[in-house]
Parts: sequence; structure tokens; C-alpha cells
Amino acid sequence: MITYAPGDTPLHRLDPRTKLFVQAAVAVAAFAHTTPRGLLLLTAFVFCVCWLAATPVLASLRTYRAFLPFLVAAPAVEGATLGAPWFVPADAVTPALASYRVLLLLLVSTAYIRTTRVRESRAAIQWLLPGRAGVVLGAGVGFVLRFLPLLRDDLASIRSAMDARLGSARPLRERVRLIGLTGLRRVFARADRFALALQARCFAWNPTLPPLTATWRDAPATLVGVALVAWAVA
Amino acid sequence: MTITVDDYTYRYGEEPAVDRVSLTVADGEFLVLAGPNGSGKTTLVRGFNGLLTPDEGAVRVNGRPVADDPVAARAGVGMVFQDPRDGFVAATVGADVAFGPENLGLARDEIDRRVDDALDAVRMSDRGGERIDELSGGERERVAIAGALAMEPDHLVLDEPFTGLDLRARESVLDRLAALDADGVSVVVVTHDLRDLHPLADRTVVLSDGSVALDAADPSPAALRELGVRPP
Amino acid sequence: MTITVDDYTYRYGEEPAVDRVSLTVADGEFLVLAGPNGSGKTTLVRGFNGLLTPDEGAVRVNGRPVADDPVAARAGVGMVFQDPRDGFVAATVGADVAFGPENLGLARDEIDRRVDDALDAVRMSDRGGERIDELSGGERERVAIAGALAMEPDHLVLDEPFTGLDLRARESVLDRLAALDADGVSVVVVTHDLRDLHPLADRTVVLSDGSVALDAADPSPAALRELGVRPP
Amino acid sequence: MSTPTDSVELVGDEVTGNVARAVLFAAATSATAPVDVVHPLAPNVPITLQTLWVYLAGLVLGPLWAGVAFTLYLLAGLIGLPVFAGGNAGLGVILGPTGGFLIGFPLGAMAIGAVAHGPDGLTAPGEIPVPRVVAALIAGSAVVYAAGAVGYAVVQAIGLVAAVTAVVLPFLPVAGLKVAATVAIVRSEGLVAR
Ligand SMILES: Nc1ncnc2c1ncn2[C@@H]1O[C@H](COP(=O)(O)OP(=O)(O)OP(=O)(O)O)[C@@H](O)[C@H]1O
Ligand SMILES: Nc1ncnc2c1ncn2[C@@H]1O[C@H](COP(=O)(O)OP(=O)(O)OP(=O)(O)O)[C@@H](O)[C@H]1O
Ligand SMILES: O=C(O)CCCC[C@@H]1SC[C@@H]2NC(=O)N[C@@H]21
Ligand SMILES: [Mg+2]
Ligand SMILES: [Mg+2]
Repeated sequence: MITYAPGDTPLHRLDPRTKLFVQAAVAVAAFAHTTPRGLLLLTAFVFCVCWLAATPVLASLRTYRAFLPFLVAAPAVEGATLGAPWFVPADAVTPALASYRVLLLLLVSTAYIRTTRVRESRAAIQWLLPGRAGVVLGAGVGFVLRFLPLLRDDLASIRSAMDARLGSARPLRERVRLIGLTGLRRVFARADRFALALQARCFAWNPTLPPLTATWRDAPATLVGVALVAWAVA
Repeated sequence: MTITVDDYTYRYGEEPAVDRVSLTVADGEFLVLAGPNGSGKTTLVRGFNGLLTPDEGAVRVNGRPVADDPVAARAGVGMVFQDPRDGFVAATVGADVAFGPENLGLARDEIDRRVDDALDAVRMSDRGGERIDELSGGERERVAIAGALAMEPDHLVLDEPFTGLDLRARESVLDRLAALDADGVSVVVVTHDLRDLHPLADRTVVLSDGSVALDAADPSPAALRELGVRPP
Repeated sequence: MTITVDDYTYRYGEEPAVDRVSLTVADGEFLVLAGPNGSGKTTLVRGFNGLLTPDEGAVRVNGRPVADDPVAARAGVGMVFQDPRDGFVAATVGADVAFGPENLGLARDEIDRRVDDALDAVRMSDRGGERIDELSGGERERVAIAGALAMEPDHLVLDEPFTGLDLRARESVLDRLAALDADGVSVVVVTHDLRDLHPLADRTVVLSDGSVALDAADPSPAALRELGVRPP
Repeated sequence: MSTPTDSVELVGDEVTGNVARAVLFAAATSATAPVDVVHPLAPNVPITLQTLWVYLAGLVLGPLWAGVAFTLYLLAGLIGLPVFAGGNAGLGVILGPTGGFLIGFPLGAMAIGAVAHGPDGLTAPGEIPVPRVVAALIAGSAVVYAAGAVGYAVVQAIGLVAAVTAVVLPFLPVAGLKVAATVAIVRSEGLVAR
């Protein structure tokens, strides 16, 4: 659910930089207006966004169910008292609103992720962050994208390596220790080799950036973002 | 003492990488498995000791289905991975080669004997104390081979084991494989190039697009070339 | 357009892995660098583009010392690592091959042209979108070669590039190397086996224990065999 | 054939090495965080290996690049890679109840690097005296848990004491175990290069 879903919705067609900005604007507005009225308005807005992004609200929330005990616990704990009347609803209101705010923000970020390729986001980061920090963080995120599946495979392949030579005969503790140490050794060795790869391929401070093109569609979306920020600071 | 593959099918995604392959590696047979890049050789042999479980079909080692008794399959089939680095579990040469024999529960001097013997076969005696990360490419390949030899299995499966070996190491490994084969061990070597293996091979199987395209004791050079394999 | 190596010495520990090697790769030359495992081939060629800095001696690329002008050395010498997995920087084939040209600051359509051309040379056209981790061993080797070709350098250094390539891919890469060589690119291929390279090689240099043991246009098979190299 | 290279500004070799290591730490954290365990006393904050990597990064990379490593980690999650606990992703998680911890990771890693290595240059992690390693890890943990508690309090709009009770106290034994594991790892023979 929280991965890119190929499609051609209006949100898919926006520039990732615009989407990042609007997403941040929603967050600012939500923190500034954590009131029943403010959150109601934002709910309407977030539902619109999800609709424009073809992001199903309930299914999205279901993927975050690990958060639910959390979101219920906070108001419950805050409202509870050690003696009669045992529960003061008024004390629970603020945390309850805060919990609701969390849900809204999770939805917005899901809509972003479902409509933006990781590659585009990465390009956006490199455009948005100036200078060398932008190169390190923009290119760096791209590299993380490369190594993430690789390290997962690595863990699997260490297990294969051990299985192939009957590592299963060893006690569990020893196996865990071996997988950990072998895994760490591979991570460090990979880092060294990866540095050489970057050098051999002329890793530079001024590469040709991935193409990003804003269109007329980004103008209204940017205005919406500006309006949200204005509402937050007003 | 056989490996029997029945209707082996394996899919990474939609398309099968290995498609209904059946194959028997007979007792003491020396089998060469060839085929172009991406034809499914690695995917097939990884099923021989249960590192991959086929989506359909089954593999039996010495008559026992691998799925029922993976431990017996792994003790019976020694495997050298295509990329030697995938197979290492320890930091130093000696510790890594000893890993398999230790798991077989052998006595310490038997373990030492096997480690010495295996390192000798790959011409790496006296280098047991070196760190694997600090070896050259060919040296790494040799240690990987030694790791499988030291288990002294009934069947040896080597996925492109001559990559990067120098002439002497290659000859030494070939000699050892021939000797093991003469002792009744069955050997499966995956390769693209039959030139060095031809004198040893009892049989050559060529995969193409996941299926067996050729299975012959002495295939014609033209047929091999047609299938993208370097003939002898 | 030359690579000049003067008295190159490199030590990982006490003992030198490469010991006072001097060598010139002439403009448009096709040089084969051979030698047994651990003789220092990889250690030597990694100095050609400054990935290793010699403890003594120096390397000059097109007349400029590598130490003074790393950009010229890195852009001037394209390198394919012995283990292809060591060279990848991106998740998908196309993104990886494009990485070098992007860092050279080329225009987007020039980058696209180079990527297509390089993938074509290794017979991997139309596979630009695939994930590198999901390729077979030989396919990975081909992508690594494409990554160096796409930089269109003056010198190409390939460390055992034919490992795991099937017949067609090998022929295709050899054709491309021959064509580049004819265009004036100098090519250095590290190998243990001269059989396929013999027709192309202008000169063969054999390292042994870190030193040049042989340097000849047409070395005798006996001398090669003596040094642990498979003669043509 | 020759490509003009006058305008190419290479990233220096030392920086490249540090970028590579920072990336690997971010990726290792990303690869392990989705595997989480429910804490019996705090079902709302999962037990993960994230802080173990924070500890190691601070010790191995030093303050600057350990900070970069965890900034990369946050960015990877921000753009949608499933790298947060339980395989979650997105700005919503960073601004969510456990977001304080996430923001605390780069800060904590920097604190560890600063205490362990001091102002002048880096020391091989295996050569830093154990008491100093432990001091660094305690300092870093303090930063991470402080950020976690403050984040929880702000996001859930509850008091700081309640937040500490909910998300810090139950994790002290877990943190102790990880500190011990980290010390063992950096002491183990020849594992951590540099
Ligand atoms: N982990 C993976 N995920 C997805 N696809 C894969 C994976 N591994 C291999 N493949 C694909 O499956 C097919 C068969 O791969 P395999 O590694 O078995 O080929 P191979 O015959 O060993 O080739 P090579 O000679 O290059 O080693 C290839 O097309 C490859 O791209
Ligand atoms: N990172 C390292 N640390 C320590 N020693 C190393 C390292 N890399 C290589 N060596 C040693 O240096 C020597 C030369 O290694 P090198 O990789 O240059 O050999 P090679 O000629 O390329 O061999 P091969 O044919 O096996 O690839 C070997 O003895 C090797 O063990
Ligand atoms: O959502 C996330 O990814 C953040 C989870 C934070 C978990 C915290 S980090 C410190 C403490 N130790 C653990 O093992 N888990 C918590
Ligand atoms: Mg293979
Ligand atoms: Mg080498």
C-alpha cells in the first residue's frame, strides 16, 4: 500500500518538488490548527488529495494499524485519573485531536508516495538542497535505494552459505553470532568496494541532474501550498 | 548415489527461469551443464541441495526427496557458488574451509586433515591464516572450491569454478575432480566453455531459456555453438 | 594518448604485491596482461586511474601524472573490475550505465545515446529497466562492461572481463574492443587465458610475483605455460 | 572519442569513502528496521535494531558522517522507501508518535561521534578506551530518548512525564543490551576497519 502505484492521476502528473512542498504545508497547517474546526477543514482537503491521487483511505489506514494502539492509548492515558471520576473527558480531548492529526498526515504522505517514483523524489532532493549537501544527500539517497535490496539479499545469502555447508548443525546462539558478524563484515567490505566504484565512475560534484519539468499544473498546486502556510501563520 | 531432478520449474517473477527440467546425475558421473547467460543453470543447480525450492517438480538426492530431508541433501551435495563471495561464512581461509567439516561433527584431527587436503588441492597450503577479504580474485575462488572439497560429499556441484583460476590452479582442480570422479563421486560443472572439460565429461547438458536443449555424451561442435556454448 | 607506469611499487603489508614495474601502454595498443593468481595484476591496473596510489613510482595518463590530475586519469581510463558487482552504483541497468556519463556532465541526449550504444555492444539492449540484483552472473558482467564503455574513455582497462560470458556475448565484446582499438582507443585486458585474445593482442605482458617476467609481441607457448598462463 | 573533462569537479577520495560508508549504514538500518518486535510493556513503540546502527555509526564514522548517514536514512523513508519500523514510510511517520526517535537518530549518532572521537580526527573504534565508548553510547542514547520523548509528547499532546513513562522507561533494559552488544562488536578482532 505505501509504495509507488503507477498511474496517471492529477497527482502523478505534478512535479515532485511541488508535492513535497504541499505535503510540508499540510503538516505545518495541521500543527497550527489542531482544533476541531481546523482538523475538519484539513480532513476535507486530505480526502480531496487522496481522491485526486486514487489513494483508498481505508486501505491506507489499515496498513498503519500498528499505530492504532498508540493513537488510542495516548488520549486514554491522559484522560484517566487515579481516583474518581476515573476518566476526565476534557483531558483526553487534546491528545485525541493530536492522534487524529497523525492519521491525516499519514494519509497525505501515503498519497505522495503512491504518486511519486522514488527516482523523481531523489531528483527533487538534489534540486532542492543547494550545493554539495544536495549532491551528498541526493545522490546518497539513490545509493541507499541500490543497497537496500542488496543488503536484504545479503542476509538471505549468508543463510544460504551457512545452509550449504550444514550451518544448521550449530546451536542457535552461535548461528545468530555468525550471521551478525558475517553480515557486518560484508557491510564494511561493501562500503570499501563501493567507494572504489564511485571513484572509477568519476563521482563528481556537478553531474547532469535527472530531468524534472514543472508544468502549468504545478502553479495552482503551489498556490494551495502557499495558502496552507499562510493559514497556519495567520 | 544419484541426483534425480523431476520436472523442475522455478519462477522469480512471472516467466519461469527453469521450465520443467528433468535430469539424472548418475553415480560417479561427470556432467557438464552449459548454456547461454540467463538460461537457468544457476537456478537449476541451487535446487540440488535445497537452496531453492522448485515451484513445481522435485529433486531427490540418493533417492531421498530434498524437501523431506534438506540436511541429508546438503551433506550429500557440496556446492561452489558462482560468485565465491556468496559462500564465505568466516573471516580467514582456514576457518572458512573448516566450517563444513565442523558441522559434520568430525573429530578435530580429521577436520584438520581435510582442511589441509582441500587447501592442497587448490594450491593454497600454508595460507590458512590469511583473511579472505585480502585475497586476490582467483585466490578467493580457490578457497571457495576448497570449502566444498573439505566436506567430501557424494556429489560436487561447481558453478563456473574456473573463473579467474590460473593455469596451475585450474589443472590442479581438474586433477582433483578427475580423481574424485574415479573414486565414485559424481561431479556437475557449470560452464560456458567446454575446452578444458571435454576430456573429463561423461555427458554434456545444455540449457536454453530454462529448458534442456541438448543432452549428449559427445555433442557436435556445431550444435554447441548454435546454443552459445564454446565447443571443445 | 598513453599510459606510462614508472617503477610502480605497492604494498598491502610488508611484502610488495607489485614490485618496481615499469610499463608503457602506447596509443591505440591492445595489451594483454597475464600472470598467475596473486601476481599483482589487479593491484597494478588499479593504479592506472588512481584507485590505488603507488607507494613508490608513478603513473602518467596522456602525459599527466595521475596524482596531479585525477580527473584526467579517471575520465581517461575506463575500468571494469574483476568482480562486476564491485562496480555497480545504481539499482537498475540503465541508471548504472548512465552514472559515468552523468558525472562527466554530458547533455541528457548524449547520455542516452551512450547508454543505448554501450548496452548494444554487450547485447543487453532493451534490458535497461531491469534490476541489477536480479540478473544472472554473466548478465551482470556485461552490464559492468557497458558501464565502462559508456564513458568513452581514451583507455579501457578490463580485469578478466570474459568471466562468465557466454559465447555470443564474448564475441560481441571482443568485436567492440577490436573496433575501439581500431579507432585509437588503447585496451588493456587482464586474463589467464590467451586463447581468445591472441588474435587481437599487440603485446603480452606477464607478471610473476609482482614483477614483469615477460613482455613480448608474440611470446612462446612454453614460456607462457612456464609462467602459469594458458597459451593460445 | 575523448570527452572534455575540464569542467568535471571530482568528489575527493576521502569524501567518497565517507559517502560510501554513510550510505551503507543508512542502508543497513533500512534493511533491518522493518523487522520489529513488540515490547511487552510498551506495545506502541516497537523494539528494532535502529539504535544499534546509530551506536555503530557514531563510533565508526564520527560525528559528521554519522549525522549524514541518518539524514540519508530519514530522507529514504521520506521519499517512500519502506525503511522505518515495521516497513513504514513517509513524512507522516516522521511527524508521527515515533518520529521523535527518528529525528533523534542523526542527533544521537552525532553526539556519539563527538564524545567518542573528540575534536581532532577519528580513532579506530577498536582503539577507543571502553569507558569512553560507553560514555559516548550513553550520551547518544540520552539524545535519542530525549528526542523520542519530546516528540511523543508534542505529537500526542500529552505531558512530558507521561511520555517518558510510556516510551523511555520500558526501553532502558533494551538500550543496555544494545550498548553491550556494540562494545562487543567494536572490540571483536579485525571486524571494523579504518
Ligand atoms: N534473484 C533473481 N530475481 C529475479 N530474476 C532472477 C534472479 N536471479 C536470476 N534471475 C533471472 O533468471 C534467469 C536465469 O538466471 P540464472 O542465474 O539461473 O542464469 P544462468 O544460466 O546461471 O546464467 P549465467 O551464465 O549468466 O550465470 C535470468 O534471466 C535472470 O535474469
Ligand atoms: N586488500 C588486500 N589486502 C591485503 N593483501 C591483498 C589485498 N588485495 C590483494 N592482496 C594480495 O596482493 C597480492 C596481489 O593481489 P592481486 O589482486 O593484485 O592479484 P592478481 O594478479 O589480480 O590475482 P588474480 O589472478 O587472482 O586476480 C595477492 O597475494 C593478494 O593476496
Ligand atoms: O517508527 C520508527 O521507525 C521509529 C521507531 C523507534 C523505536 C525506538 S528507538 C529507541 C527504542 N529502542 C528500540 O528498540 N525501539 C525504540
Ligand atoms: Mg549462473
Ligand atoms: Mg585480479
